[in-house]
Amino acid sequence: MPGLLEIHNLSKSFDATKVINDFSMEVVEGTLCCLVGPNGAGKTTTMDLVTGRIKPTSGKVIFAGEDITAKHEHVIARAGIGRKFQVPAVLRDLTVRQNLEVAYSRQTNPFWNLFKFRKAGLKEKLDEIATLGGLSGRLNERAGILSHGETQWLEISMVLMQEPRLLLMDEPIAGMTEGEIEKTARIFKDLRKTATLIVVEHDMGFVREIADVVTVMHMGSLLATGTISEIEADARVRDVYLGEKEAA
Amino acid sequence: APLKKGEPIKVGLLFSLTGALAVPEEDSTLVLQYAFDEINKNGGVGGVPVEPVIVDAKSDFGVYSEKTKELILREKVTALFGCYTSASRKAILPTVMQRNHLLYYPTCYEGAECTQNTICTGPLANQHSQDLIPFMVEKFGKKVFFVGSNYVWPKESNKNAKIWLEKAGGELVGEEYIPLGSSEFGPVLGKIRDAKPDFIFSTVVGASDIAFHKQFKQEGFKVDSMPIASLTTGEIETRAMGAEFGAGHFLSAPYFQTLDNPTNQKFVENFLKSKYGKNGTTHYNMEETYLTAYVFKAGFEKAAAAVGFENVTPRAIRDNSGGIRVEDNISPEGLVWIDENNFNTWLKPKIGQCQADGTFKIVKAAAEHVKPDPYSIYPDAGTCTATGLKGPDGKLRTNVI
Amino acid sequence: MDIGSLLNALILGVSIASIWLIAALGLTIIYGAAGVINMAHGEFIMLGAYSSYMLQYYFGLPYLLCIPASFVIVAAVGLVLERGLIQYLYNRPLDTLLATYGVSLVLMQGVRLIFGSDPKYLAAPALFSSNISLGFASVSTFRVVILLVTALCVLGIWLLFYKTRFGVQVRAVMQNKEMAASFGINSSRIYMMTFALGAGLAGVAGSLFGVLAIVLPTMGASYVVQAFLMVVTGGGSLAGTVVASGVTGQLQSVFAFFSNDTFARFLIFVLIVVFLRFRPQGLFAQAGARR
Amino acid sequence: MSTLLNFDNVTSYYGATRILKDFSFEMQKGECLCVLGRNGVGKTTLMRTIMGLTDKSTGAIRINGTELTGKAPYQRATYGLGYVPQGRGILSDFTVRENILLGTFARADKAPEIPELCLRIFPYLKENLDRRAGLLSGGQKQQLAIARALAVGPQILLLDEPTEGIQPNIVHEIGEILKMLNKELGISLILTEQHIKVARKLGDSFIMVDNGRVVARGPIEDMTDELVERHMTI
Amino acid sequence: MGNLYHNKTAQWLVYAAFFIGLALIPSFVDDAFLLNQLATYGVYGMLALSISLCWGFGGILNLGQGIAFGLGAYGMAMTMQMQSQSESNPIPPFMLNNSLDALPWFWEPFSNTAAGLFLAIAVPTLFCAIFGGIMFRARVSGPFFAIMTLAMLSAFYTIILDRQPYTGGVNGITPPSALQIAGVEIDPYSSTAYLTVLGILVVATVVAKLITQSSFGLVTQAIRDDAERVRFLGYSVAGYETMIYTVSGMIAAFAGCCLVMLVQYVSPAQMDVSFSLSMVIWAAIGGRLSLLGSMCGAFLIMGAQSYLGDTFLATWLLILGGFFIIVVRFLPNGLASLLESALGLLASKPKTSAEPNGDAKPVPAE
Ligand SMILES: Nc1ncnc2c1ncn2[C@@H]1O[C@H](COP(=O)(O)OP(=O)(O)OP(=O)(O)O)[C@@H](O)[C@H]1O
Ligand SMILES: Nc1ncnc2c1ncn2[C@@H]1O[C@H](COP(=O)(O)OP(=O)(O)OP(=O)(O)O)[C@@H](O)[C@H]1O
Ligand SMILES: [Mg+2]
Ligand SMILES: [Mg+2]
Repeated sequence: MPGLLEIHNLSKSFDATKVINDFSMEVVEGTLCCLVGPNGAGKTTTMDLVTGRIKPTSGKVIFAGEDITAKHEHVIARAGIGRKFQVPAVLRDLTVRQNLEVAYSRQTNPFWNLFKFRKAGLKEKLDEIATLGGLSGRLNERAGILSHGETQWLEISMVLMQEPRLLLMDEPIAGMTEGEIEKTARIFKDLRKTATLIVVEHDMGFVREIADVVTVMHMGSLLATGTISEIEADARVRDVYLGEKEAA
Repeated sequence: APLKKGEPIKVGLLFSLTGALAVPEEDSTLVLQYAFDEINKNGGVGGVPVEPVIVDAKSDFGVYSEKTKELILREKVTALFGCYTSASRKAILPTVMQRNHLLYYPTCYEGAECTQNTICTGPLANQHSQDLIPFMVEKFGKKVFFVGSNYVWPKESNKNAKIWLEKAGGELVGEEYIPLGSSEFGPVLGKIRDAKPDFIFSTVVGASDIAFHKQFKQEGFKVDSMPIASLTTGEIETRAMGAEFGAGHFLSAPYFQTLDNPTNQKFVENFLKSKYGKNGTTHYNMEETYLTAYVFKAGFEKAAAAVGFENVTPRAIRDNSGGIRVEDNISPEGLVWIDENNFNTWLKPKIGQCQADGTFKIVKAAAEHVKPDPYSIYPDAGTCTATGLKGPDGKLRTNVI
Repeated sequence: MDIGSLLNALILGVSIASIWLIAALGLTIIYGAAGVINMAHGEFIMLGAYSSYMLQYYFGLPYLLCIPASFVIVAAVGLVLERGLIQYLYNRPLDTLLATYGVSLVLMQGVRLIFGSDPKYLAAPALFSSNISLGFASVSTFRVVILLVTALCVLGIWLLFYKTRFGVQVRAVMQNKEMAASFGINSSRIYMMTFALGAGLAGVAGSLFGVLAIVLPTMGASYVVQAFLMVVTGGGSLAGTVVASGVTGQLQSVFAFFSNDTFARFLIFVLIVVFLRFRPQGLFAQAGARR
Repeated sequence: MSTLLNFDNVTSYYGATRILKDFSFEMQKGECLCVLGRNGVGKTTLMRTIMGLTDKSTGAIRINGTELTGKAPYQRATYGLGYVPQGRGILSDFTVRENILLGTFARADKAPEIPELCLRIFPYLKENLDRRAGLLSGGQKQQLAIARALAVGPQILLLDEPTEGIQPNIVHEIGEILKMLNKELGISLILTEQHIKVARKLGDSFIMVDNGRVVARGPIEDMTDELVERHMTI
Repeated sequence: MGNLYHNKTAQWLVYAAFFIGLALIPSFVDDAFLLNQLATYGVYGMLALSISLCWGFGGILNLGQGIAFGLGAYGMAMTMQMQSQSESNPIPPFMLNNSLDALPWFWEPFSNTAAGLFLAIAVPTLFCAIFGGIMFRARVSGPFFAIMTLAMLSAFYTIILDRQPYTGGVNGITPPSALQIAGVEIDPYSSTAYLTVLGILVVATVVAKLITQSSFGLVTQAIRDDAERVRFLGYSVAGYETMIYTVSGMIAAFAGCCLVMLVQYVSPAQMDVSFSLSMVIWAAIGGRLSLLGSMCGAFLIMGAQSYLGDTFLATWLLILGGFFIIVVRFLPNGLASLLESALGLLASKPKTSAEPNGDAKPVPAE
């Protein structure tokens, strides 16, 4: 069975520096794949490439059997890829509710949306997600005033509102308390039933908890891939990334 | 509204007191106030004083249009005096015509218009350069370069000038138009340098004109060997550019401050002394505006005599204004009269040369009055008569603008 | 149409460029560093011309001294304006556009009330109304003066912004006021100085334009749009403005040489649109921040 | 040991909203203070209040006895405050070098040089001094933010979740470095951390914040699991 | 609960009351000048509305609204001019004077009134769709788009000025008589003209208001906030931007037509940079985030210009300038925000202050 997302020999250079170097990976539908690697390894850049934010120098990205390499961001998003950014990106001047409403993007055509005043199924979905993200009490707040952790939750909720087939989560738990981390882990594990996830995280405890597969990047290339225990046992990964203490 | 004996006659003064057009138009307002004061002191018009309603058109064509309506419909003025640029005139004419009202338009313009609601006291394109071109050709040589601002009046003026040029045996070596308000004359002066004309014929207006004369000298052109013969560079312009930049150049106009006749001396002296003389000079545009007040007075009185004071309407004034004369003892430029057909003015253009102190020395004055002809270069269009434009096919068209 | 005249056109292009550049220079600093869209820039230029006129007419100051003096006067006006109004608007960039538009009306009408609406005369040394002939090329002395003053100003600003601690502070403040403040930079002082500097440069431009063209309360309006085009096309950086003015000035001169001034303008406007189509961030803009 | 920082009944506002309420605590020289609490309780606001970045604050904040209230942020910075904000606050158009140099503006001696320490700790930065900082990866930016704060030559480092987004082995290293700065160089630390483990390891004392108020404080040993349970789980 | 100002029903009621009030004016006022003047204000209101939609709502600052407005106005002027030409006299006089002896091809369709009116709206709308489409696709935004519209406007201005034989140059086009539709003349001073303009204004407002309340409106707001982010939610940002820019341009084109109907005159001044700037100013003063507020801004400023102007002759610009400064300094969202905060005070104890445009943000993401 081919993967939902396949990355083939992807490379990306900025000026002279090669940031992604012949990187390939494959994510099977319904799994949760953790993408880890040292700072600057190219994880975020890989996400940029998958979501069309930047175009690769060479290589291909295939999603659900379709080549999406040269597509625009919104086309890729419509195809079913949702993304949470590393630096939380929410619509700061809109209220939390509006943020979620916009994210509920069933109809994206500007012309048809002119005549749409109420979105079917929005209310239930919004209530559900807001409760999940702990935002119910703040729905009418302007998103710009949320604290860092709350912003993280809002962005995760937005991705959930999108109901994408593939979720890319760039450091979703940065700045969360331990309790919240557990909750996030639960949510992610639940999501696996209906969607596929790629999660970038440095918190190995979290990775250990959720990952089906772990892929390690280093200097733009694939360093290792396997289950969490295989990875933690890998000397190279310990060397460049985990350090002795973490692995111990 | 019918006029009442004993109540002042309201007239509208529609000029810009602010904005880019304020420079010439503020003077127009001032001189008209002066003129009406003078008229009122001497018994008014038809025995009653004139009350000017002054509005500020703010150099905005939208405001010109709006204020015209306000003056006509709300203030119920008997006549309008206004506008300096053709564009503003065109902006208000639909209203003036629609209400069958009367506009006194007091400055030089391109003609090619035949409405039944205007009276103009400035020179038409055909009057202006008639003497200037032959004079320059004779004095400096055959080759001439035309420079103008990029709009209707300079282009029309130049069409006329070309006719005179051909008659005088001159040769056109270049023709350039500068965007309105532009102050960059480098490229044009470069072309002039290449074309090596004997003199330049300029219809550049406003701030651009001042920049033109300044840069002319700064770029090393010499006034003795290549003077500028202009239709616009008068007393205010030379003062603003500094006499050193104006000195030696030529201007054709019906009026100069230095005109040597008793009426003018009195006019200049009294005006500058009055509270309206704050800008310190008189010039052709001002004097042409001054004349409108007297043309109005004469026209009104003639109309009053014809239909009775109470029944004087703008229409009646206009119908009675053909042939009105402003005599030597009133007109600072000397006798002028209104053409009976096209309601422009018969006048004598004069040529002045700017002196080191910024005043003009009259070097030539037309011997005869020159007939105004708004369609001089479009004979096919027909002739303008009091009732409309009579085409070659004999058909009469009214309100041709 | 020989080589000589084409060469002349090229030289003239440099001159036109320097005129546009000096007009845009103050704006670049104010927009680039403080993010303020200063619609009153044209009126600052006008104030520069009037300051020179006033100093010359009432105090008999020689023209060459009027140039720096205008810098000081207009900078002072800019300072007052910044303290009194602009400092409250820094986090509302588009509002500065409106507020400064109001300021421009006030300045224009204020000057008109004081000095009248008739044009004023600004005298320059006789030397400046001559030209320099270099074989077949010819250029006016005054244009050379403008070029030199412009070059001097650009150099000065470049040194100030890229070679001094002050420059680092300005650039830090312009990127993130809060962070700059957290590291000991008095951002409000920096804004104030920058604004004053920008205004002062407009003053210099004004005293030059007063001699080249005309001194009128409305004179500023004709420069401000052009200046804006230069600054934005340049992407808000000093180098960008220099190149944008340089290229457009040259194009204006060359187009005008081959056709006429009006058409040259039209072409330039169209070219700017086309250019921005392909470089939507202007010249020398850096790639946007990452997420 | 003497009192370095003192909060006396501080209330801090965004617009008209009170975020910190009647905040009081004291911090000794050389101490490492951990600020703990759930999301949105006001930890970041506390840091910003110290720097003077909130809209308004009442009450008294003192450093070495000097009153800070009423002073602008740029003046406060010169009291030896090195700030690592949440979200990092890197100037993206500056190079790495310029970003670090930015820190030196708040130095007491104003020396415009990059302290050797900053680069020693973060070799990546040393190798990439002339890169545009906006292009760095998230973790690299975090490192840069810490280096910049060190360039101030601070008495107190304000660290708002400093290890967020940093790879595990460097997290570990940063922990060591902070310890070193604290114990060897005598730099006091105020640290917000979500990881109780890290807090326990590094901290000398803690304050627990809930809904803008201090709900518990004391030496780190007093931080019971019960406290953590009550104020930090959801 | 909450602020009445944000209550949709209340908003619609206020709009309805406002327009009904305006519609009743002709039954009380019998002053040809006033009706004509008010109708002209209606045109300005339409322009402010279009700016409010595009800038206030869509976040696209358009300094070149004069393009759509001017093209519409020229279209109308050409139509009206051709109405006064006849078989025997097929060419407008200004063309004759410019030595044209045949009607230029692009004037031909305007001989037919219906076609002319259609083109007067269609051409500017199409222009906006194409220009906007190209530019937004290239991701030109913010001040860059503003400057682009400005440059485009200047280009149009220059070329119209220069192509005198076809456009009348600086003098513009002056149709000598009023517009006739199906043989009926619409006297610009009549209540018919007034009501026509008002009718168009009402339709434009309702359409604009509906747009802002639709899903489209929400997405547009999101784009104004952070276009980059919205792309990743699957929306084609360029599509939305082009759409709102085009609708706004279409409203401006209608305004252009109405103006010429009222004043029988068009000139490049309609495409002057300063006029397009004024439109922005009206919207800003009135409150660009509020459609009604923007319209009122236009009424207010143009009214002040007409009625304060001559009382204060020399100082009116000072007053106007000072007024802008004060409004911008103290009322960031224009006069409408005055009402908003007044109603906000009335509303039951606001929990958090609705600080507009919140000045203090938490640590900004770099
Ligand atoms: N636009 C760009 N121009 C130049 N270099 C870039 C650009 N974008 C990213 N880089 C470089 O590419 C490398 C990979 O960056 P990336 O953000 O993908 O790392 P990451 O794996 O997400 O790291 P982290 O865990 O710290 O977030 C970094 O060294 C970064 O500096
Ligand atoms: N500019 C602002 N205006 C109004 N309220 C604000 C503003 N900034 C933050 N807040 C509010 O203040 C509260 C505290 O925020 P703060 O950022 O200090 O939380 P925090 O404890 O740092 O949380 P986290 O762990 O998520 O970073 C939050 O409820 C937040 O919504
Ligand atoms: Mg990353
Ligand atoms: Mg925080």
